[in-house]
Amino acid sequence: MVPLSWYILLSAVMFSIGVFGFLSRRNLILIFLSLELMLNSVNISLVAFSHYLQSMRGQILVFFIITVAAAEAAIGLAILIAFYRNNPTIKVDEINLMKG
Amino acid sequence: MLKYILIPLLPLIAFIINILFGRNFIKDKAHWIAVPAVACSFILALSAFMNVASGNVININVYNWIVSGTFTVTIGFLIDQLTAIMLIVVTSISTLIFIYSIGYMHGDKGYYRFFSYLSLFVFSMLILVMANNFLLLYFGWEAVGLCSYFLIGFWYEKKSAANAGKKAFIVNRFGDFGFGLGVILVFLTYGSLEYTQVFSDAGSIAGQTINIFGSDVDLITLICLLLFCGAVGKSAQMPLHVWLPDAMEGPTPVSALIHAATMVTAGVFLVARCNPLFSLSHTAMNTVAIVGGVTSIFAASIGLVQNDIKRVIAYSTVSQLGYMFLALGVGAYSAGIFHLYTHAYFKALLFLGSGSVIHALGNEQNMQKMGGLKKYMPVTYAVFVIATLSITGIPGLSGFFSKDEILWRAYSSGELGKVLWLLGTIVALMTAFYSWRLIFLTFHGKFRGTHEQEHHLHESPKVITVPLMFLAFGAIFAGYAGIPPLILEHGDKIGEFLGPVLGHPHGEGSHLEEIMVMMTSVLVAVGGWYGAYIMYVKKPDMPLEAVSKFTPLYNLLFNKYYVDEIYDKVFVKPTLKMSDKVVLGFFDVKIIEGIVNGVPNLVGAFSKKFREIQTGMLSNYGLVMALGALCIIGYVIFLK
Amino acid sequence: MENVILNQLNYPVLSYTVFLPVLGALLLLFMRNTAMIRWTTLLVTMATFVISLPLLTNFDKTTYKMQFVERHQWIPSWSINYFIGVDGISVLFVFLTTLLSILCVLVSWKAIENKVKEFHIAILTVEAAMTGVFISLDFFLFYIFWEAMLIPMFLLIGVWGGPNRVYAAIKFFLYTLVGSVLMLVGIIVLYFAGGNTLDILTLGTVHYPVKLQFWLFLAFFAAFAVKVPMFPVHTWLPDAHTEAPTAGSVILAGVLIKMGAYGFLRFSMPMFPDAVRFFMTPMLVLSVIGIVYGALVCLAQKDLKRLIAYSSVSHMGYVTLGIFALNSQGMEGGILQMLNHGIITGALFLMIGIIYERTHTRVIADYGGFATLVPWYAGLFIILTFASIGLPGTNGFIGEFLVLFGAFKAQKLFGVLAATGVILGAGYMLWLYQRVFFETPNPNWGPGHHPLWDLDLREVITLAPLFALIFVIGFYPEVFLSYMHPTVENLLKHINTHAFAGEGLIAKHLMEIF
Amino acid sequence: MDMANYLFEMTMIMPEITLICVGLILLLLDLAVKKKEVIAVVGIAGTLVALYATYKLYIFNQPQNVFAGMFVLDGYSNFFKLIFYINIILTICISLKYMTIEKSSFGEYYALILFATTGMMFMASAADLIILYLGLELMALSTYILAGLIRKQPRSNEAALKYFFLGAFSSAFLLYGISLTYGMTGTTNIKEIAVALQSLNIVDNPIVFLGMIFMIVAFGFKIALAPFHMWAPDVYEGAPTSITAFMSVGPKAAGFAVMGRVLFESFGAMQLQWNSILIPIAVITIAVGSIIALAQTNIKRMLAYSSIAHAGYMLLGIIAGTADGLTSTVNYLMIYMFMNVGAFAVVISLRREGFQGENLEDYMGLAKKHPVTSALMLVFMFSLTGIPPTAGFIGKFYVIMEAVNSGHMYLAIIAVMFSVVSAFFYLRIVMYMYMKDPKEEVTLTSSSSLNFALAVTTAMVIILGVFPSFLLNLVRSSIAG
Amino acid sequence: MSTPQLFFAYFAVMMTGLSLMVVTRKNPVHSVLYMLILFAHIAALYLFLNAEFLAAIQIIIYAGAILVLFLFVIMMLNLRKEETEKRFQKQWPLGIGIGVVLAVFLIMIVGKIAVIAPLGPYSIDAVRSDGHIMTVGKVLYSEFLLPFEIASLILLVAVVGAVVLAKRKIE
Repeated sequence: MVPLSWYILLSAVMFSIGVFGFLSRRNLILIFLSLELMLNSVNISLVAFSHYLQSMRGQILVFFIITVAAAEAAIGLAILIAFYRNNPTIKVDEINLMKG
Repeated sequence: MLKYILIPLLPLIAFIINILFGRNFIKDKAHWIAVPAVACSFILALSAFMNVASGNVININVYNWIVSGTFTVTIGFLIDQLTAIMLIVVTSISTLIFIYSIGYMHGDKGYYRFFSYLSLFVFSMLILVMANNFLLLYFGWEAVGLCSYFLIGFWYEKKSAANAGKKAFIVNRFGDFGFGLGVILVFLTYGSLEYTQVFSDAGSIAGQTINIFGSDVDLITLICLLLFCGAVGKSAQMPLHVWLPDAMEGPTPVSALIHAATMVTAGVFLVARCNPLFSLSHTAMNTVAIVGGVTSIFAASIGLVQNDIKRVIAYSTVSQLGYMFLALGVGAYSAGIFHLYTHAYFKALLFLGSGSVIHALGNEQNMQKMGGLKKYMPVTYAVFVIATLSITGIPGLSGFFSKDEILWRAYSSGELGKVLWLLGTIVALMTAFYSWRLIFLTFHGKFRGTHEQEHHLHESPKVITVPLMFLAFGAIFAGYAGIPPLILEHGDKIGEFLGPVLGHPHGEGSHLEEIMVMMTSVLVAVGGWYGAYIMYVKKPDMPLEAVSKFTPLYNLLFNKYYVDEIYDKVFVKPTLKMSDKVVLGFFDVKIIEGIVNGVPNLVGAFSKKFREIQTGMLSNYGLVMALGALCIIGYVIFLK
Repeated sequence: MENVILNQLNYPVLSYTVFLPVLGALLLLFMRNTAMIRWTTLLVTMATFVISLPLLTNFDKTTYKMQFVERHQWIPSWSINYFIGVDGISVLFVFLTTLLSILCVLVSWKAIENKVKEFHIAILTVEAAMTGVFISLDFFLFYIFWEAMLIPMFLLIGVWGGPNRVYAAIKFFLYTLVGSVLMLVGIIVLYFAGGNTLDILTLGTVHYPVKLQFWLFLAFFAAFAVKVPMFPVHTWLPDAHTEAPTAGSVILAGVLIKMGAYGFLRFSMPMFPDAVRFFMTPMLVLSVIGIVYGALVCLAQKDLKRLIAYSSVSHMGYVTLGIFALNSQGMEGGILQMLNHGIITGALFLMIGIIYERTHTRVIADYGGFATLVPWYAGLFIILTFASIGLPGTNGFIGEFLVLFGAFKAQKLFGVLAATGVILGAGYMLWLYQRVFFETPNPNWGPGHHPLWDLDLREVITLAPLFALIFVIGFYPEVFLSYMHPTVENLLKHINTHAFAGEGLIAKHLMEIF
Repeated sequence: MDMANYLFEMTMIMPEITLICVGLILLLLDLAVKKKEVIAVVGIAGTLVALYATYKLYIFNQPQNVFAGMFVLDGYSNFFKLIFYINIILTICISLKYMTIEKSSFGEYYALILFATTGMMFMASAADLIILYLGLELMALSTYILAGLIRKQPRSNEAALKYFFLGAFSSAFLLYGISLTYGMTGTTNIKEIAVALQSLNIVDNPIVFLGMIFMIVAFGFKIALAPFHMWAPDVYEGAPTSITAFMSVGPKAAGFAVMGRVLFESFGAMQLQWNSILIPIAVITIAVGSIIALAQTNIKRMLAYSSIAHAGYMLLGIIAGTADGLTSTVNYLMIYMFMNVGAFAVVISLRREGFQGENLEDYMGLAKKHPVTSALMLVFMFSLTGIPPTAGFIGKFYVIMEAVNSGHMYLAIIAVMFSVVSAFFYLRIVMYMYMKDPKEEVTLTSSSSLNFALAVTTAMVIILGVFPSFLLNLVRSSIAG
Repeated sequence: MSTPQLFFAYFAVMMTGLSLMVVTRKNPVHSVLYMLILFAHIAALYLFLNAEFLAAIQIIIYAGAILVLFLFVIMMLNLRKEETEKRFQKQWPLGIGIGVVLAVFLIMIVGKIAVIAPLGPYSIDAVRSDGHIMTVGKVLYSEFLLPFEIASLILLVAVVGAVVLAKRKIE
């Protein structure tokens, strides 16, 4: 048997990589991808918990997370496009119209 | 009872009427209000005197003034022998000077103001002498100071006058500072401020000490010295004498009334009034005597070389006041009061006489620019001579009796007394010298003023000369109230009269000694005259030679021992400088305001710095969030 | 309710006094005509004054108890009540407040020309709030009034003030706010320590642990000392006084800064008797420093209003000195001195406002010889000068003497040091008077240059009540002293019996704290 | 599941259903009706219906758990719903004219406000972390869109973008936290978590703690607690002003609702632990909000920082950790809504065609021309400062009282000291309005709905300041009962 | 090491590697493609954990819908010059630092995690007997009805939002 902790550790590492991506990339789309990576890492841990706890809740939550992720993607990319129309850049370090 | 209350009240009413309506309605009729008021006061005072003379002591409480906890003080009047004499002195001289002022102040644009202030002064002075408790005394004390301020600065458009008024008030405040504390200490000690109670309990605290600033001080001595502080200020004793010569900026009647006859003697009155307390403390008594003695010689020496006619008289006043304190200090209270009484007349006379001169010369006060006035102003000259004879102590005139009394008392009161007597005798010599010098410079020789002045020279009008004559009468005969027992058994009427209040001091010493003292003083009086005569009539060049010979000494005296300059350098300037540069400029502006403004500025600077964290880049925001989360995890899970 | 006397009049006199001005302010909202606004405000303030007079006439001077008390439930969940009443101390300040408000309206008659409506609304609300502070018997209510006052005051200074008004207004606001918020925390702590109540009278009977008393005293000190203002937190005052319009200065000097001292009397004394006894010496030290410091700074001032402002620091030093002497003379003197200062300095600011309207300068050097130019004005000013110096016969003397007496009785050293302020006081006031009124008239003024005119009727009427009070108190202080006797005696008894006593105990607690 | 029970459960979510239906109606109505006023009125009417439904549901004394324990209807949630309703109404009132000026008055705008609010209501009623998450996402997604609704304006785009990315980032943290909690306790039900913590004896378990921390991070993001506040100023500045007002109240309140519920009900046993996190957070939040606001020149941005600081004050009630503490927080929220929306209403009234009216300088001399508006702004500013007799004081008084009561004296002192700092920037507005001369003529845009909102907020700020008893009783009975 | 463990090891290594590839590639399209592979692995892992339904929707929704949307946007924005510019921001070292520290923290805390809560009724056998989809369905439409409804609402909002924000015509 694979111990539960292995899954959780995998999830933790992927989460950290996602965080790294979110903080380091310049391209907004890649930042978005990093976010998805974080969500997926959570999903992995949830499914693993669900499996080991013999409970359905985790998997249901994953289901909802995927749903929300889809909605998020739609809205996020829509925002991105709306933004891109006015400011033709998606470099995160060029987006600082408002600061201070 | 009402009539006693009216004594001070009448002048007050006169004041109120004049000050409110004087400007627009009464104008140059102001004396019609003031003179009758003060004259009535005089009459009422006489009746009070009669009443007292018949053995009654009047003590009335009008109403409770301040009540706070156990502290109660009333508005109340005590008319005993001492007060009665003071009443007579004050009201009589006031009346005369009021009348004199009608002529002297005629045409001044502040005529109504002058009379209202003068009335207010009389009111205050009467409150001062009539009070039956220390606080009301203090009231009068301050109020006369106020009037003095107004009257010195009467011609306020003159900077020197304004300055002098202010100086007088502030210097007096130094004395009052001690006086006020003394009053407080009296209450704390005796539980009352009423004279009768305090004096009857006076002895009960003999020998008690009080811990003040860490050292034990004899309580009664402390009280006396504090009270004496007030006296020093008001009576212009060293070291607070500096205001009085400057006070001559005021109109001459003011100098006569306030700065010669009445107000300045308040200190003497105070010490005499508190004699039951002072008698308990040798230290205090000696202090009084020494201060008096030193002041008298100090002031007299300055008077020797002054050229301003009023200033000479002013220094003479200071010197004579010193005499009175000397008397008080050796326990001769009645002698002090006696001298106060006689001095009031001859000194007022001197001042008014000089006023007459100044008036005639168109406000010239420098004696070097006078001379030979004898023939133009015979009446003035005559009264001047009378006053001078009196002050120098020529037998037969008032001054002789009181002065002799003081000298004898001093001589007969122990070793310190002998020293003081010597001092007093020297002062008498000086007094004679400068008094005669004044007369010779002013009335003898040739006129040294301008032609125009000479053209206008004339004797003063009746309204001025008549009061002079009355005063001259006083200057001659007032002294007969206190003929020494040596000369006339029971001649010392005034001493006996004051006995119930001031006690009956008896010096030790033989008749022979007494006669010797008397002869000495007569001798020095004549000696002074002779000296002055030689120097200013016979050999008019001599003074200049003397000056060139003793230049440093002359300068020292002429500049009044540089006391004013020293005070200015040591107290006034540093205080002003400190308040401006240190307290305000450094402490208030730099330190306190620095902190007050510095903290907000610091916060503002923080604000400017911290807002830079907000870079506008969302990754930075995410970074801060993640960092925050990490810190929390690290802090709570790993550190705790 | 055994320690209060309910309102015996058939109308809620205190509520009327507080809320009539508020009502007036609301009324003003709907007015446009400036003359009407002025008259309405004047009438409202006068009506308030008249309404408040029964407080003095019907006052029972034989008891220390709260009188004219009204009590209604307000916020039951915090057991907070609308609880108001006056005792022998506060009744005097209600009188002073309502009186000065009238004068403030009068003196602003011509001086205020822009935003007239807002100005009068501010005056009325500040009057209401100040009255409220003095009559509140519930801490919450008190704090509301205490803080609410800041808003109109802030505007008064900041909108109608002098050239540097904005700085002054903000400084005033923040300065006082710092103190007040600390007091707020103190109030909340008291709420829990005193058994979940904010009733001032009840809180005054609770025995708090000594340690708690210390901290609470300090928290309250923060608020009150700033308001008084005591050295070294006085620096808002010169700016605020100087920049405020005349009415604002009068309110500030007349009433507002009394609240600090009032706070000490009403709260610190009964609630923290041990702390009060412990902090007595430090408080006396600060007071004496305030007296001398304020006076010295006055000597260096070149600005008329600033000088008077600093003289307030000095005079308020006497107030706190007297209060913390902890004996009846000192305390009564302190209270009387508060009134006196309100009257004298209030009048001084009125006077300065009056002359400022003519000259538009506050620099002392620009004046000179005004006794010749405006003699009546000069005459009245000299009265104030001497009242301020504390000349017998004026009210200033009574207060100052009692304070010095009390201080000397309590601790001789402080009595002596404080008395030096008397000398300095004479120095700066007389020097000021000389520079403004004496010597030859400054050529800037007078016919042909800048016309000056003497007091007119409105101004005389404005000033008259204050001058009357100066002499009334000077010659017969019992008029006001008699109100405070029982209250002060009771307060002192309370401090003496309620304190845990034992210096050793205090010292022990102190060791624990530090 | 029988029908009756099903109907009962549906009744319980009637307010939410109402809002959703109204939202849908608005979407459809937008196609048919040109006048946006109609849509606004329908939206408000729908909100009132929902309010009525909530009012009707107040009859239950006991908390009602429905949908398999996923949804709870209790006084706590009902009170939050009350806040949300008022927030909707006020927001719509201040939006109407403003969104027209911004040329973004879409029907969807109103619908999205309703949807976002529905999300908040689900959050307030969430008895399960799943509902909590979904409600939060519903709210968040709607507000992302709302923030970016002025599509032509780069600032609005950028606001939406930042809000979206950071929001999603924080959601990931939330999910990670939920997953850990789920893994340790085997449940996502809020009540059952508390039971499991006790029964499994894992109160001190670091994994549970970690899960909780991640959740606090996410909640902190929604509430804008430092250091998770960074988005707030930018988003508040860029979003349409009406939405800024909406966001500064709604999501914040919802965040507090879930935070209060999760911390008190799930992690009640771990109060010491979460307090050790929240106390420094509260201090930093208050400090950052108050200090950085000083340097701002844009009023929306300044109010954003002010809202951060206020979040810190509200947190004090949670830190107190008692029902009273929670009450104080909720009370503060209610009051904060009125004063904050009121302030934003004034800000909005300065906006007109071709003039942003967001700079502090624009307020110079406002009192000269517009005394009434200035007076109202003055009231709001003093209320935000916490000066009596305004409601802001009552709010602050209560939280500080609870902080003191729970023994956090130093927190109380820090809080009041920073309220002095904050006074400075609120005062600056007043100063600009009353004590400066106008630089240029400012004409105000006003409309009856905006005036209505101003009137209501002002009235409430003053009434609640003077007679807070009604509100206090309501909050108390809601939360205790 | 048992076979499942070996399997897991493979997945772990691959997924970590793929994740790193996703976040480090210069070309976004490459990243998306790496992501695609990652998702396939995740789906496989779900299968491994007996979550067939989730594996399916992972592929269908995540890979099929969401990633395609990403690709679509990348194409639409036509980010050519992307490849010539820096891929990381200035703060990337901090990013790495935080990522590493976070990973270390998480590993230290959750490293020893084990199931301690009582087990639920959905054992592998129980799920197998009904089939995973059916089991999920049953739970979803009874116990998790309300969340399901809310999720639908979220999708609605997404649709509305996407339209409002991205539609061409303004005014």
